[in-house]
Amino acid sequence: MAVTEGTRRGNARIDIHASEIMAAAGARELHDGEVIVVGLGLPEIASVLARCTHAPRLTTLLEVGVMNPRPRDTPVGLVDSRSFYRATCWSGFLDVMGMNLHRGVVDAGFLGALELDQYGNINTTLVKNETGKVRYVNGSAGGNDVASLAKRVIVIMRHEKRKLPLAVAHITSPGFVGGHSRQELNLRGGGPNRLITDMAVLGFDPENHMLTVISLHPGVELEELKANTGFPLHVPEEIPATPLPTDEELRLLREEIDPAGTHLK
Amino acid sequence: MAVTEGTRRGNARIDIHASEIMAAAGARELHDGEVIVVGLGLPEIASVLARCTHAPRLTTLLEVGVMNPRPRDTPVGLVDSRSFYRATCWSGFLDVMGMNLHRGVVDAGFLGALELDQYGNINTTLVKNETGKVRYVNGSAGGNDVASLAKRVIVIMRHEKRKLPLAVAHITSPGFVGGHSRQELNLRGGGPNRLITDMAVLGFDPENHMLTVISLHPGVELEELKANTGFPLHVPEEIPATPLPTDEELRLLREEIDPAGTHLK
Amino acid sequence: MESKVKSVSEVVRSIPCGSHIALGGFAIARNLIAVVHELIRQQKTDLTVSQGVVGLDTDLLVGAGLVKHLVMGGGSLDRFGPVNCINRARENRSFSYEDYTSLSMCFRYLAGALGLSFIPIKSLLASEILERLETGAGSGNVKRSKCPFTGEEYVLLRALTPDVSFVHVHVADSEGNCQIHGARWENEEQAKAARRLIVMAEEIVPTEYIQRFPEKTIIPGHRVEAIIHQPFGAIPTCAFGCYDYDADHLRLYVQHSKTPEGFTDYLKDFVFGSRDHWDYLEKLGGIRRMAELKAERILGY
Amino acid sequence: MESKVKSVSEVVRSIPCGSHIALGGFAIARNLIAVVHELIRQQKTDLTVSQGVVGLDTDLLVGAGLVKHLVMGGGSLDRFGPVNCINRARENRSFSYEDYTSLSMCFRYLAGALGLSFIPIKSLLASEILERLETGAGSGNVKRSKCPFTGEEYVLLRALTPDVSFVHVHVADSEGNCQIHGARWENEEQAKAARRLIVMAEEIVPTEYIQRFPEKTIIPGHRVEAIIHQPFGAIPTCAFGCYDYDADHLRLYVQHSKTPEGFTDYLKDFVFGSRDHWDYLEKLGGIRRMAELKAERILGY
Repeated sequence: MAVTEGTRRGNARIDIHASEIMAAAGARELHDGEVIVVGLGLPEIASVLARCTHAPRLTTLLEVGVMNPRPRDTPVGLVDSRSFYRATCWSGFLDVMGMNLHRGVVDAGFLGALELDQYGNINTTLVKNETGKVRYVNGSAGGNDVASLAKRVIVIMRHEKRKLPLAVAHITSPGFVGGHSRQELNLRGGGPNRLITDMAVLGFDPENHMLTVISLHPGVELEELKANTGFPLHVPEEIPATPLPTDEELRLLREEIDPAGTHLK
Repeated sequence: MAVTEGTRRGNARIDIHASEIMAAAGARELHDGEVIVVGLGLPEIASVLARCTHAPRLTTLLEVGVMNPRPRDTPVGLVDSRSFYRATCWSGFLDVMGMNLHRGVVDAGFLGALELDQYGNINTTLVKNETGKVRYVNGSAGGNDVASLAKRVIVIMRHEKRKLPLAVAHITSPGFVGGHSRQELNLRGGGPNRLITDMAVLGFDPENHMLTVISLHPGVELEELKANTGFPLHVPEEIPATPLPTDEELRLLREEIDPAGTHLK
Repeated sequence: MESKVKSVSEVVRSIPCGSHIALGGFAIARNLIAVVHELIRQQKTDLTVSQGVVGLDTDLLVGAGLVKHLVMGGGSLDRFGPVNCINRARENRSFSYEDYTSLSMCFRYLAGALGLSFIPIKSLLASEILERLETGAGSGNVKRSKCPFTGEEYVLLRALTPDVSFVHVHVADSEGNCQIHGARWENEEQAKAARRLIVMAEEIVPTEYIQRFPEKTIIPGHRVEAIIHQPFGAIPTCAFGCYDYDADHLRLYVQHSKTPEGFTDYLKDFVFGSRDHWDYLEKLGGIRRMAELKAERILGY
Repeated sequence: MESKVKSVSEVVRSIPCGSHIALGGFAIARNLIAVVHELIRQQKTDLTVSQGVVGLDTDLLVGAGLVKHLVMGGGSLDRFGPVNCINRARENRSFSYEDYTSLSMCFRYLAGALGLSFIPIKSLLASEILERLETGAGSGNVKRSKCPFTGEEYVLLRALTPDVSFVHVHVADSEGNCQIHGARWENEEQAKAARRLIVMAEEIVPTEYIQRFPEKTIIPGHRVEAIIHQPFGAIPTCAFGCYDYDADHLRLYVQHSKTPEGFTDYLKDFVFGSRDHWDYLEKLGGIRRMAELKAERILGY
């Protein structure tokens, strides 16, 4: 992952990793008291960072039936026993995905993506190579459910041209399909709201529902961003820089949340 | 409740209560390995007697979410804590009535009735007096669900003309409504199969679905039975006598199952 | 952070007249007595009340004339007697009501809890319960239909989503993570179907207790708006593992509720005549009586 | 009375080729490894397999060529890698499949468990998952429709009722009353949707143990046809509170499953090359390795 320019802090010069900027940016998208469904990796790191800072009453749900886990060791998957530690509730899909997500009480869903297009449609099912040959991957699991039903969706992924094509190879989880509103698509959830990559933070235009740049991470040039995106990006007049993690956020990420650097390389 | 003639057993002459004959008759309707939904009172007594004799693997469900309770003291209702003692499962309506009864795995439902008519329709909702004035009572609770969905229904009630009218004042729980088959009524459950009263054991004609006499309790005359029934009864050529409880059944009922005589007066 | 633990009077003040409230009690068990008494003291009128199988709590509200519409699956006070106030109101048509069954009420709450606006069921067919719903106050909530895959005939039920569900629980932590002991009837579905959820807990426990038995968390804290901490909050009805029902008081209640006059006297003596639930418990015999009713550890009653 | 506790080989002999079997595993947790190995040894062919989120157990069956039709909601072996055999079979169209989502699979099992032939859902709409189901093998199992009360657009799902569900549980008594620790994904709905239910238990406990924690009984005994008592039955996947996953073996499996040849070698070495699950456990390092993987009491792994 790209490493940003070192920045001056007091007298020390510290290197801040893009993944740390992503985690901090993700955390800032979460508000205190919200209910979120998270996957593992950066989404979980971001939610823990939010809980440790401005959102102590954040509720995190894992689709398999775990609420508010406090992992001591880093899990390799949702059903890794490490994800169950000190949870306040163990139940199942029907409770988490049915009686919470489908019930409409989940504020935000935090998803990863294999491909994401200009309308925020997500593909996690298959990839087509140049010759058109199809290779299948994981599929939806809870991804389509979260994308269809959460009040808003936040996607975290690496910023590469092949991962951000004009149109995804397979719409596993719908965004604003064909530029249509969610009402037109008969979907209850609000749809994609943020895309956080290792180069920028992006959002969706309220009118045409297309991906637009919100902020560039320090050290990333606009041309570099465009060159790594498979479709024309809406770019505002002024593009602010994504705020860097604070010293406290960095301390939490490095010393408490992911000391082993499993997700924050 | 009517007390039958004393009967000779060896040298002793013992009075056997009608309620004891009803309990024993009810127990004989249950087969080993069956799953039944029971209400309290005689149905429960009968199911316990069956379990203690020929049906050790009988599964008893209470609609509120209790399986196989072993009450030490007599409960006054389904949610009386006394009904929870030593159960193998505590859950709720959704599990017992949804995932078992509605799923179609309940072999028999044991119901009481305020009124029951010639087609086995049950009323537990209201009574009309001579002047036509309506008085409301308990209503369905799980009664309609059991009558609609159990593979067969066994009713236990006192044999009185006003409780066995030609047509019930309100069809709370359907039997063979209007003499129709259960298929014609779009009902999954097999419908009423036995009526056990303090005078006789009755069944339903497979052709016209009307109540027919199966056996008369010892000491009960056919004329007496007819006089206490609000509609013409189908009567076979030969009416056997309802078998009396065995000595062992009586011992269980009197010494172990209901020593206080709460239900077996 | 504002605490979710609130007094019953504070919580009831937040309930607008005309609300649809669902009660988690069943016949003579885990009734919302402290809540219902306060609703009566504060005279919250024109309520729609729903309950799987009605008990003392709903009978009190109906007797007090606060209920405009009742949605229920039947009910009684078991061996102690019928729900006289409710039955009388039905006879006098002094309110409107929808009469269902245990499972159809549970399915209506389940649909609400799952965010489904409808759900099919195979109960009710060929009964006068369904006919009365179709021709009465329930006409907009039931519809006969066929399965698109099998052609089988069903009744479709409209989801039931109360404005506020009140549920009695055994323990809750300060965030509202709740655990219930013993049978739970439709408590979970009713709680999760509601727009607002308020629980009445016998005991407040540290979150660490909840984390020790997370599989027992029937209601997660993020769904709970407020927690009323009221020991013996369901008296004279029973709470498995906490206390037995007060048979003497239930008999006294049924005796009074046989006539409107008797019921009025009961309200005067035990509800309006009590400052709060503690005062009411004193009238029932106070700590000495509660000690008698306290559950034995193994039996749970 | 005949005992319900049976050997895995005896149970698997009772499964006809062509059956629809549902597996209770999820990715790398509580997979039905002992059962799947025996299905492969006994070469039970033409199976329809359904699983909420597929894992190693289904990947083994597909790799062994026993699966004619797969119904799933996605899946992988988490960080250890993809389900290579399943993905390869989809690429080669060597079987037919229906691709759903976690919740739509759960709802299909829920409908089956409740005895409903259909259930509505708000997922799937506007996705190519739905389009592929409508135009492919799932065409008879999904249907767009509107709510008769609100007019809202839904997808109706046909109930999923497996011929046999196999579910891994932590403890069971000799009657089949089962308790599961930790998250349960769709275990309960899948178990109760099935026509036949067979559980694989880590431990057999006396009924008195079940009666001590009856609120933890997720599967009641009367639904269970047979109990396979197999400690470490899910190895190399994990069972919360019992043992951790065998990371080394999972890596070895993913390495082998990358090619059909490698997978064939794996089957030869670990499945056909093992008399039974005990023999297989010896190949993984026997009691010493199992002692290393045994869960620590507080952490559960």
